[in-house]
Amino acid sequence: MRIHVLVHLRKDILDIQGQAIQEALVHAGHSVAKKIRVGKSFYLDVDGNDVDAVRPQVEELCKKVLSNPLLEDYSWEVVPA
Amino acid sequence: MRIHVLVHLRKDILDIQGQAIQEALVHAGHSVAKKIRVGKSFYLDVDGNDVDAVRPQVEELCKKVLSNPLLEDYSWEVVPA
Amino acid sequence: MSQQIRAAVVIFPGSNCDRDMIHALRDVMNFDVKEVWHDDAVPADVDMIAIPGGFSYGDYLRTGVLASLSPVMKSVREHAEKGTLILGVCNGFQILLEAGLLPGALRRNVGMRFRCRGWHLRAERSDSPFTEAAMLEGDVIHLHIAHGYGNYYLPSDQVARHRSQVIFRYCDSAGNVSPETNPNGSLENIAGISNERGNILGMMPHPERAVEHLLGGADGLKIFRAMEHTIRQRVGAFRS
Amino acid sequence: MTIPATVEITPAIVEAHGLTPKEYNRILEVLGRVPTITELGVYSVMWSEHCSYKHTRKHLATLPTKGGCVLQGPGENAGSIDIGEGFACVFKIESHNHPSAVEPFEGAATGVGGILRDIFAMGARPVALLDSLRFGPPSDPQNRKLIQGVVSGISFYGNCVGVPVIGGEFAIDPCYSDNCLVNVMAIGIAKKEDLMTAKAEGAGNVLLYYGNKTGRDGIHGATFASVELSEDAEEDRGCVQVGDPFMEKKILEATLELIASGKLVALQDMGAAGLVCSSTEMASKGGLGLHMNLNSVPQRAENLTAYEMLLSESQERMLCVIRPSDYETVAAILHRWDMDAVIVGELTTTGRFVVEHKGVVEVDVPLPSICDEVPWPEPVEPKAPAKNWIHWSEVDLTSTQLDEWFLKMVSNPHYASKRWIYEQYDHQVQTNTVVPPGLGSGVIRLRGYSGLLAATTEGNGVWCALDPYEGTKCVTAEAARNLVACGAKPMAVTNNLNFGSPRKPEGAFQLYEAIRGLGDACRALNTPVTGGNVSLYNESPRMAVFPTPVIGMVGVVENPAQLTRSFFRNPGDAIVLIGPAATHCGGSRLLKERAKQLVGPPLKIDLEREKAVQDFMLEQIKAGRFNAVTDIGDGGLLMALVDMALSGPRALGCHVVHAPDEDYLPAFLSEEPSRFIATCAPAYLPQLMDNSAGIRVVQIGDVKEDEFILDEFLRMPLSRLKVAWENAGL
Ligand SMILES: Nc1ncnc2c1ncn2[C@@H]1O[C@H](COP(=O)(O)OP(=O)(O)O)[C@@H](O)[C@H]1O
Ligand SMILES: [Mg+2]
Repeated sequence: MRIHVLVHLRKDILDIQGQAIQEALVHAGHSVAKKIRVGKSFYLDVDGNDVDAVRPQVEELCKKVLSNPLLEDYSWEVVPA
Repeated sequence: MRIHVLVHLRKDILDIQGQAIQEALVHAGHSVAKKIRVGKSFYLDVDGNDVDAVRPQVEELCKKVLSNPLLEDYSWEVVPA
Repeated sequence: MSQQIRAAVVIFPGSNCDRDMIHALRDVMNFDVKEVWHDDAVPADVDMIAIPGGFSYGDYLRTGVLASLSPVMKSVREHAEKGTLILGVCNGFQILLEAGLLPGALRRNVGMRFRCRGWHLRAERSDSPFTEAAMLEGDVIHLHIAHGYGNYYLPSDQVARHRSQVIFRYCDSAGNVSPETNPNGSLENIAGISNERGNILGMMPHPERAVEHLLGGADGLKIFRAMEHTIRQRVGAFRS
Repeated sequence: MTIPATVEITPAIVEAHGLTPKEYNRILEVLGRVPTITELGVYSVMWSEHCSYKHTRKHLATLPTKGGCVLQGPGENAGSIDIGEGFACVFKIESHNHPSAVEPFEGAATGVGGILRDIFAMGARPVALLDSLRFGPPSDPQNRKLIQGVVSGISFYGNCVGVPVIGGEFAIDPCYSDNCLVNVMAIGIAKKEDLMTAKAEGAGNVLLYYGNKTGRDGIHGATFASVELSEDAEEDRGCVQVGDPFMEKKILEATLELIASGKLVALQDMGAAGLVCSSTEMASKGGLGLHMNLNSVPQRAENLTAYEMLLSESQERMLCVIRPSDYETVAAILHRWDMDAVIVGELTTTGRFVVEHKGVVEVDVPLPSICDEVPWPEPVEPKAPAKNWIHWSEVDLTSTQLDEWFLKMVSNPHYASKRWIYEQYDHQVQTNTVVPPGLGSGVIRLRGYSGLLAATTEGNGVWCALDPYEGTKCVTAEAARNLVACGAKPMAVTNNLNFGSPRKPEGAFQLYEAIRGLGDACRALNTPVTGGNVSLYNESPRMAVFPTPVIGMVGVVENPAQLTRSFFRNPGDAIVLIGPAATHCGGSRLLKERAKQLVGPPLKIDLEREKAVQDFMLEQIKAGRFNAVTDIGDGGLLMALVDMALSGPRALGCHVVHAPDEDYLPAFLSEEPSRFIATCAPAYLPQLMDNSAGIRVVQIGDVKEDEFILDEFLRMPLSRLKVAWENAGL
């Protein structure tokens, strides 16, 4: 089973990196994006096909390792392998 | 309109970072993920609602800036704002 | 007295080896150095351009990519076409790759860690503008590396095409190139590579940090001297 | 965490702010009314240990802080000394112990950011960093994680800003398992006339904010830094700040440009307790009042309250005082660096600290009451801890295979090569590094200066746990010996006092005895204290750290030709021991490792003799007598020899016997002070041994090609030793 995790900065926190990228892009003539938010994407390969069985562990992983709850929100879903 | 871009290392390239995270996790007793691939996630806010109108610019942005074609693949889709 | 070599050092927000490069070129090599800000243009009349190391734009997005898009790069490209000598060191190398002026890409070091350490390099060409009259093929020099993203990569189908452009490889003090003498996982121990025409060199090790014996070695001077030699020859060629 | 604008002040809220009933009553007295929540927040951070030094201020006042070279003693962002030829050396050490324990990467990274800002707030360009690190044993995965996180945090931040790490320490002891110590020292160089002050002047002048925007990160960091870590430190993540070294680098360059423009009246970084602390401290130093308006504070999070803006510890922010007429000039420089430049307040003559936000007066209190009038805590009667050691002769070594034990110790990360740490630090950037980390004191050259600058940090919890007074003196002397060993004259001291709770009698004893020892040592060695930092409450319900004062010291090598290296250089050189004969093995960490408890008796130092030995060494080094010098400290002669053998570009062995007037074990293990070991050409031996200063110099062996031989008990190929020493990284 493959799980896709997205980790992004919490909405109320300025995304310094996203902002810097956006400004640099406008400067360079790529003006299509008015705002950019940058985050991380993880694909996890997990044994079995039972989401409920791994849910607690995936939650724990997201909370403790893949994201920093002080700063970031995460979301995950099962995707086709 | 909000566009979500995912950038990941090409399949034939060893994901050093993903591997390192995975090993560290196993070490720390989080054994749920058998394999991890790490990539980047971008949310772009774009004017208007016409995907086809911005497609060329978004493609260009993905190809030239957000990813390095030597190393990475990208994909994008429109998502609810 | 021969004329001073005119050099431009390009500075981005986040560059942090700019002052070192300027020191090496101005105070040690006695070049006439212009500092060029990222939103400016490199003057048309310089003989060489150095793009120093550091963390341009905080290394955001990908190292070197945002700098490669900044306004100054237009003039760098024009110089590249004209044949001006361009040296990119560390982050400067990354910028030149992202700008498409050199082949390949740099990835995170195998081992995932930043490494700062003295390393031996073997010169692979004696006829490059960056080695000529200063190094023979097979000569070993000693410089420092200091990077987290120095793992050089080329897709396998491009390796043969660019192999002759390799200028430096990581090696041991005797010049042996092997996996044991590879500090970061670089393909074929590549530490520095030029473009096809040969007027651009990108390298991870820092020649500007090895210009005084007090600080433990002066092998970096060989590269700057080779550049000076090349430039003076060219000027001579024009005049004659 | 968000703090609403209006909150009813209950005893529970007061307690949550870490204020004692006595302190709260004092607030009621000063104001004549119940404080607003914002005022309560202001008092709580300003009266926290971190900002008010309420448990140490009187004791720190006894330290020698003036003297020959001192330009700026304690009281500014950092101290500074005159090193001649028009240059000032600005330096200070800071701890980020608690934040690093909670979030090692960000905690250590922001620690580097904070101390660098202290340096450039003084008008100096940072030229070097040193990191002094202490952790529990890496055999515990939790400690490993801390160690790796802290090292990569320092690496991330320091490398990006581009300041070389030229030295530091790495020590392991179980007492640091719950409270790691992360102390970072920074050094900057300025032309004397460019030095800045944090003293505000001129009512009507304005406060200008620049750098990063303000968010909710780190609210109450200062209060949080002053309480014992709870069991569930992980839940405290909400207090941790995040660092942006790219912004720091821009602020650094912009600040130096601002200073060069001559438009700054005063300058201060926003560190602990953020905006409130930096603004009121500047006003207080100038004896002025302050009227602030928070409407224009640049925000990175929405709807910040006054409370949050005043207390936020968002990183990479600066505050300066300028004349209103200079605003355009100053803002133009900042805008060129893509930075906000907003006026957030004005200096007044009212003596009050008034804060307005969205038309509401959130704070209106007498300014001196928050800066200087913290009520002194109830005194705690200091009490010496009960004897906590066994005599070294009781440690049983008979059952030990000595060479096995020795190899095990050599590959213990505490003693082994630290290359795996400093290789992650860019120790070369700026192209000034003459002696990189790993070879004794770090040494840099300064362009336009004829000498070299040397720096070191030194701490030893074991010595200080045995006797905080004598231990601190020994540590201070050892720091000076580090400098002398490379040929540098010790000049001045900064210090970081890492202690447990001063509210416990034993804790109070340790703290005050250590400060007394520091003062006595600095007077004797003629190295005044120009500043430092205090980190208390480094304890958990399980344990307290050893009392661990960390000494940062800077010195000058007058002539680069006199720089002396710390590693064996020529086979055939004689190895000499300089200084008094060793008499015991008390304080040995090696024996403690074996006995699993402290080993005494406590070290004692004769400071006059120490100074005499150091002066002798400097003279001999100047005369070019030695090819290599190092001092004997933690690990005794044994580990000093290992370092000398292996740390150089080419490993060399030795054949060493115990000095005839010393017993076998003390000869190799003693950590008694005032001792050096050096190598020289055999021809110099007669002059050295028969010196007029009456210093004991004994030949104990020679440098060999590739064997490591200690008396009867150890003989091994150098390569075996080298493998053990080099491959212990984490
Ligand atoms: N252990 C110490 N010895 C001497 N001076 C100290 C010590 N600890 C702190 N100080 C001095 O007290 C002053 C206040 O320190 P601190 O609050 O840490 O300043 P900052 O907030 O700028 O870091 C500084 O000048 C510092 O040098
Ligand atoms: Mg300060």
